[in-house]
Amino acid sequence: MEHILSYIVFIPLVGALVVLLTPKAYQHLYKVLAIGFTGLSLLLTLYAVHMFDGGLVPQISGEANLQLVEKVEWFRLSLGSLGTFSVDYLLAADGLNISMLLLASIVLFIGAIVCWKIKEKQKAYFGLYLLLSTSVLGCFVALDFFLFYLFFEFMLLPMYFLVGLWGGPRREYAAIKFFIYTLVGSILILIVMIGLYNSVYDPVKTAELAGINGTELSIEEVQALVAEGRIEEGQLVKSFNMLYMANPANYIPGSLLERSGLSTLFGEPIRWMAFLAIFIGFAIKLPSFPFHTWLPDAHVEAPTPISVVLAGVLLKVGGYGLIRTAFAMFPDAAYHYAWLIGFLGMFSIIYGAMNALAQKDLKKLIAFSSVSHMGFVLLGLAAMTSEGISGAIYQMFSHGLISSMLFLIAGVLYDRTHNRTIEHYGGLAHQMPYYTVFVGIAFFASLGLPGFSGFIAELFVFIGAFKSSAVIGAIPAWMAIVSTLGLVLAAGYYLWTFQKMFLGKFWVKEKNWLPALKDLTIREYMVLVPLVVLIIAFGIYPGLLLNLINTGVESFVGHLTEWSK
Amino acid sequence: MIELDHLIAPEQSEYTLWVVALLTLPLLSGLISAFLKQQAPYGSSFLIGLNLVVAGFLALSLWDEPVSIRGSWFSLAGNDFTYSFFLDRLALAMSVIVNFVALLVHLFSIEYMREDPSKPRYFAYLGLFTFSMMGIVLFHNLLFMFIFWELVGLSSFLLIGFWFEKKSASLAANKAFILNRIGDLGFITGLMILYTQFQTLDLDAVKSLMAISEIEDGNWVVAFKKAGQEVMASLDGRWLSAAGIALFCGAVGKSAQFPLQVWLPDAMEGPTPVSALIHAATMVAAGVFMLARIFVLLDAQALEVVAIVGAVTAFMAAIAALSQFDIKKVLAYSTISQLGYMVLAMGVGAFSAGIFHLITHAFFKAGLFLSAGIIIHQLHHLEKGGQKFDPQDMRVMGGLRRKMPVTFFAFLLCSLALVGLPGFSGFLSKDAILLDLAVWADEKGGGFYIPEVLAFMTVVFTAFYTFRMILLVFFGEFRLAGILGRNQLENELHEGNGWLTVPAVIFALLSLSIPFGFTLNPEDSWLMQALPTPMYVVPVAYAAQSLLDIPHETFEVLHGLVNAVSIGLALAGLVLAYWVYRPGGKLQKSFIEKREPVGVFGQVSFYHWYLNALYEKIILKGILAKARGVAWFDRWIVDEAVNLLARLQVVIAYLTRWFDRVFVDGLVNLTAHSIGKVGQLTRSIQSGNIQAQILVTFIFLLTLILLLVL
Amino acid sequence: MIVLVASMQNPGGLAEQLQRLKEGLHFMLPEIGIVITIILLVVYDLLFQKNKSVGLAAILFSALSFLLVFQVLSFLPEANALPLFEGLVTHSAGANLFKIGFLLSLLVALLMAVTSRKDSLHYFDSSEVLVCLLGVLLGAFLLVMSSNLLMIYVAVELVSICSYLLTGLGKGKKKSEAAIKYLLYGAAASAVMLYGMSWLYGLTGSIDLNSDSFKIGLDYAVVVPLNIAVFMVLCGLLFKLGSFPLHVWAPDVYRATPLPTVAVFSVVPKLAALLVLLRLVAATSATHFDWQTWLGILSIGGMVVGNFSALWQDNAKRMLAYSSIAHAAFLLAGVSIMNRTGLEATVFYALAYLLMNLAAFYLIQMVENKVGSTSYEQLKGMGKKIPYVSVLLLIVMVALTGLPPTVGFNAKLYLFSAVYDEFGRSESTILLWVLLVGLLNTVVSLFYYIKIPYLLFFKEGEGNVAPGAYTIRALIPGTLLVLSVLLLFFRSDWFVDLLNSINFVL
Amino acid sequence: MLVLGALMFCSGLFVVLTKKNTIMVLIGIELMLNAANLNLVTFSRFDPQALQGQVFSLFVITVAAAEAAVALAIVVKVYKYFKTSDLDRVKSMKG
Repeated sequence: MEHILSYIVFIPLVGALVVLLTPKAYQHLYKVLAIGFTGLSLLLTLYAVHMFDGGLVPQISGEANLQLVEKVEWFRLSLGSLGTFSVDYLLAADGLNISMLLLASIVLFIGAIVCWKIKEKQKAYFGLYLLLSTSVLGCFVALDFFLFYLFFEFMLLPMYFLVGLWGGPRREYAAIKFFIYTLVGSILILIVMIGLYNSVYDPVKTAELAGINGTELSIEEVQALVAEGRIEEGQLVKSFNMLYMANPANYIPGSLLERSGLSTLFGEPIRWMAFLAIFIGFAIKLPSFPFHTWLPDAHVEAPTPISVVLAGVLLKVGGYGLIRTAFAMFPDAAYHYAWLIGFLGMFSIIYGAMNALAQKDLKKLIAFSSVSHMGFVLLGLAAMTSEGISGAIYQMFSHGLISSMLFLIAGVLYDRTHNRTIEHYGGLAHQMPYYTVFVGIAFFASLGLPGFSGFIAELFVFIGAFKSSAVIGAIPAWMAIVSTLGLVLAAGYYLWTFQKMFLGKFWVKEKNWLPALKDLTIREYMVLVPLVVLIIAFGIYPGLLLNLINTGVESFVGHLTEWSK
Repeated sequence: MIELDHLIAPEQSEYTLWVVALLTLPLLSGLISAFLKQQAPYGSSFLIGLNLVVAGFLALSLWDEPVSIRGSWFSLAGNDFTYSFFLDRLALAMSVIVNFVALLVHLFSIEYMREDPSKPRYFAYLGLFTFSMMGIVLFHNLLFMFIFWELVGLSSFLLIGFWFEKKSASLAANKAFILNRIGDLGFITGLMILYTQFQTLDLDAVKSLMAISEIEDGNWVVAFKKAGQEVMASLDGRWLSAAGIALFCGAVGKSAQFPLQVWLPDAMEGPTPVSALIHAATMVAAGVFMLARIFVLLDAQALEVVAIVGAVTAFMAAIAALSQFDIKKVLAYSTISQLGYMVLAMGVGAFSAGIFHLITHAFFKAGLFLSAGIIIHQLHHLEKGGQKFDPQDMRVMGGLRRKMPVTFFAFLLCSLALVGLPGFSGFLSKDAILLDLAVWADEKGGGFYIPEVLAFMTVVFTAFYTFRMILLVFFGEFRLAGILGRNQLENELHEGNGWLTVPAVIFALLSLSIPFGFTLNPEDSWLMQALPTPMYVVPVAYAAQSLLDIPHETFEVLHGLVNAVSIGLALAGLVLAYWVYRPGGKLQKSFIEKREPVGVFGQVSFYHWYLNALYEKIILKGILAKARGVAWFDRWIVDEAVNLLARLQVVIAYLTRWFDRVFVDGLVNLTAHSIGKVGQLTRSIQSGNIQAQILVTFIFLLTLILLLVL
Repeated sequence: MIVLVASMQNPGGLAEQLQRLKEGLHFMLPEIGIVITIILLVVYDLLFQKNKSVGLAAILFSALSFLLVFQVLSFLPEANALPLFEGLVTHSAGANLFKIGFLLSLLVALLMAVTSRKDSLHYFDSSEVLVCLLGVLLGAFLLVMSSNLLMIYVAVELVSICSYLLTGLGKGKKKSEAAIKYLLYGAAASAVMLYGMSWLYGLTGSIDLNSDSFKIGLDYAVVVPLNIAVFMVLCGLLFKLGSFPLHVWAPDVYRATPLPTVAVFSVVPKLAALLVLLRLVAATSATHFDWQTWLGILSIGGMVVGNFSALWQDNAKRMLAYSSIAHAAFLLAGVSIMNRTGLEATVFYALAYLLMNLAAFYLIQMVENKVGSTSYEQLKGMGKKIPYVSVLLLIVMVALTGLPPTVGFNAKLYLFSAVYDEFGRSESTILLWVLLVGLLNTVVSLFYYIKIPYLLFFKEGEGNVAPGAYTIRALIPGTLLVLSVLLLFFRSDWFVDLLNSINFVL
Repeated sequence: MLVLGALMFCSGLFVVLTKKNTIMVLIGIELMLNAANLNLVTFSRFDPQALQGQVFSLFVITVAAAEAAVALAIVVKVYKYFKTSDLDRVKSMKG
């Protein structure tokens, strides 16, 4: 099983091919195939998580203690004066991405189950869905920037079509908007990527190429040699390796993005601008105010399973990207802009909540609540404390589960009445008691009630954010305190929605909905119950997740504090 | 140097299983009632009874040597997040009381909810509530207290909104939850501060670390060892007070203190036994309990805030209780005001007095609610033939003592305890509070007499509204008959059965002072002695003066005076009430006819100082309006800005195209004009004209040359 | 002619000159091959009267494929450049690489012509179109080899004249109009170029770019006239490159001519001109002439004009015309880097562009065969009717936009990396602007590239499709092209290594 | 001589730009070419290696002839369709 990560990532791709090759006559099999293949990669993921040793302390700025590593040189180009640069096929897991991998597999599997509702153009749909799965999973385990970028970009097209072809009335607008937005983001990331691999070299391969190693040179020695300029640029092997990029010692002296580099642009250090660019790139995906406007449209228009995947996993790519690239590679700039990021986080929390408070469409409300909850991620990251970072990761994970559940329940109602307007319902509890129970669970979980995973996450984000000013001084304490307002607002919009739709006298706008308003079907239980179990499990025993990420987070914070000065 | 890891080292005890049982039995009772369907009441009541036994056993066996149990929940970034139980007398007493009240309420509910189809849900909620309440009581770790704190909020939300088809009920539930949430923000902030400073939320550890922390030139510094190496945590000293006040905010929400008390009256939408259990005896007391837990961490400033808030609440609520029609509303306001007393007690440092009052209040207020419940229940039975009336409105009652003697007896005893007449439990506890308050005020002097004044005025009002209630409910003639025009109605009314009366009577008996010691001096009550006031551990520079440091004589001196004044005031209240509301008195009549009290005072009182109006009409509306504004902003500004960019691009595209085609011609025509003086082609040079294109190209290139070369 | 020049150049004994010529000729085999093919075609055309098309096609394809194979076989990356015919032309590996590209594109174009319903007659009923196409090819061949002003001029003219004819041939107002405009524009441009050349000659006293006297002359030349002269020469090349600001002819011509020809136009002369431009730049880089700024500005202008004009098109063909302007601008950006890295990045981009563009035109042709037109109106909703081709088209559009996993991404990546690298070295702002505008334009270009899949898949169209499925024969080339576009993303190192091994002599 | 060449070039350009008649435009282009030729020939006087310029000019003349031939052919074609050789009237395509 040494290729387990590859299996996890590419099994859905195989599934996509199988679906494409299965003739239309058997199209009832497509959903089975989709479920089967995503389920398979979920099983493998579980196995991988089982094999993953949370005790090992990974080195954020190097390959030490990576787990489940698969490293093959993909190709190596020598571009004249650019020197050689090598692209690796590098998949690996450490404390920062294992949780995201787990989340992605779970949500994708559940999403696949929900796909049973799709009736038209099934072949294309399931093909694209599996394609999407591969790219998403790949995003989380690829530690080579080139590979990461490949997966990252490749998410766009399937998403574009899934929203644009199977979506709601304004689907095309939403799809284009999503596409353009994300493309802008990824262009910004591309700029920085170019800058990075032009400034970073791979000490190991450099040692090989420069032929210094009749005796095997240690990384440090090579770095020393380069620092003294005893290896000329032509002999350097530029690297796309995200881990090397995170290590300031691997930056070529005098290169634009060199850590001590004084090279400035329009008066600002280029490193800082690079950080801003990559930050915006991922903040769009996250999304954070003011780059969030694609989210409500995309969510509202997307079909239920796609909303689930979008909210459950795709947003997390943004957060993960921030951790893995922006923060890990530019700790100093991150520290310099921590205030801004924290403020954006705080603002998103409240801004999203305020928006949610005013929404009439259930899905829009959930979408804006996502904006609010992703704000917690930003806040936690900006804190740059272990509590904050853990909180951020935990928040991504739990929001992945909770928002999936929220969109599922929104979908349940929509399937029955094709209407999501909150005002059009009342007292549904009489008609659909069990549905009401699940909605209640989802709402309370999402507003951060203890016992559900969301609480742990938000608590740590707060604690971390507050602590930040005392230990590292990234963001002021008041940000944490102000952000707590988000909790009240969340309680507000959820409870009022709950009260409007489910409590009081039973009443719906259109009489002809009445027959449709049956309680949950067995299928819906099948997807909802596991989610509830997970949400509660991670709520009452955080160790499940923390034991995986603790060491990673710790060394990540160590990395930040070491280099942010 | 103190080692954090030792402070939070795991501890075991042979009682662990018992504690776990104590915690989980109620949850179990909740769960099973979901399956027992119609048998739910008996099953869950039985389990609660069992739990009471457990609590009793633990109390007996651990009363003198408290046990603490601790283990690691999970660890994050090298910090262990522990769970820990601490069964000291406070916890034990509370757990006994909670289970006791819970049991009686269960029994009461068996009858009270007999007709309700969704009984199982009801008992499930009750079980959930008892479980979370026990969590607050047993856990000795701020994080866990907060968790169960919120769970209590949830169960209260569920129980208030139990009859969810009533819009008012569901709204009241929301209100309760959200206002509690606001309080909890404070709680969380408190957690943040303490965690940041001490890196643990285990109360024992926090206390011992607080004990060794010092104030160095305005900074709150603590040095301890963690995992071997020294940690030197330092925060601005103001955070120390802030921590106390922040945590207190939690109590403000939960125990309905000013300014968040408005949810409690609405919470009366819930079934009456629930009001008895949650909104009188236990949950609302949780705030006070929590204050007791963190008592030693509060510094002078925090304590002052606590005291003032308590006094203000007590006074405001008492005023509000004066003019209500709804019997439950009266009780609710009186609850708020009594809670105000307890908080005030904590504020002035009268730890044991506060707890004492908490306990006595739990009994007599529960008794009052249950008796009121009986009345409501019985009156409810009179509703027939579409003759709707509000069985909680005192204006339909009157003269009930003839038909419901037992209830009357119970109600009377509890009321006397509430008023605080000698011989009743309420007297002892309230007296203790007032005494300490007086001493505190004397020590501090100046503006700190105001709380004292408020507290003593509250005594009058308490007596007044209590007797008003009694007179309106039990004396005079049965007004409902007149209203409905059914003269024989009174004969249809009869006493509630044993399920209902027995619990009420038990509470009534418990509100006599005998159970707490046959004395007029609270000092001698065994409970007071059992729960002595602890010393503050906050750094001396910030600590308040503890009452224990005040020579005992001071108390002796003031005691007689305070006694006399309070009794006198209480009696004054009674007399006043009788004078106004005596049967057949015309003030009573005029009052009863009125739809709502007149006069500024009446209005202010009836509308509870217009707090609701302030919150709902102004603040809430404001927020919602702002939300709509934000949404508009998002839709039309932020989003449009993006679309604008997209459009802008189209515009640029248009411009380039224009440049490519139109501008060419423009330029061409221009040049054509100039050249045209020589040549004769001014007429016709149009788009697609190759010469024009060549020309423009060349002009462009020449300009480039000029720009770049020269 | 060669004799003449040779004899002019050194009054040595005639014998060894002829000897040298013989050696030279042996390197000119491909060109000679083309000429022979032309003759064959004409002769065949004259001999046979009716249904010649088969024969013509046969001759042509056999000849072309033969040449292709020959080229590939005789392709030695490491081969040093050797000047032939007294430095009139230079035989170099780089040139050969491009020649292979040209042959490839001509083949594809003719395949298009074969499969195309409308145009196959027009192409194969008589030899003239084919001859012209071969003329263009020959011109391009010579152009990429030419290292001498005279040769450049002649080759450019050869390409141009054949292009004029290709545009003009066949019936139709549009054709003739486009042709005359193209011609006048081109003639003027080349006249200017020639004038510039004459001045260059005057200033340096040599027309051989590689000769020492040329270099020395440059150093002593007076700045301003020299710059003007160079710039005038540049004009001619820009015209062939179809690049801003000498691009105005492109859209009309593209619209007037059938797709296969457009495919040739949009690739062959462009790349030939590109190589010559690279050569010119290399030759005159030593002077005060600030290539970087000029090319930078031109490329920025080209990107903006090309992309934004493309947004407005309602016809796939014209859209591709404008996009080709934009791509030319990207190439210029590459040229403006002016170092080995830039050169390789540029060549990589050029060949990637060649692949993508051919694929695009081929697929558009296939769509046109089914739909009858390339207007957006007609494309609507074809995704369902012709799914396979539509998907291929989608991939190509993604490639043209420059997103992974297609060679378009690598091309852009390397190009921008090179620009970035040079910027890091020289800190010259113009490069930064090129970089930023380039990246921005990637976003812009998405708008019109994605429009085609958008129409294909999202829109419901009433356009009806010609009956009958595609023949495998028609599908294979398109598939192969698309596959290569994908493959070169995953193994772009093969390609780059090839480029590395080549020693470009400019 | 050079000045004359420059003058010829400019006048050629002017003709190209101003005359409406296609033929005239072509003549203008001829003028420009010849200007170049003039330059070439002139310069070749200072040419260390003899006569490159003159050869060049010979080629130019040849090419120009070819070009002219093609051009005239196309002009005829245009005339067939548009019944005019006036460039301003030759426009069926917009934009």
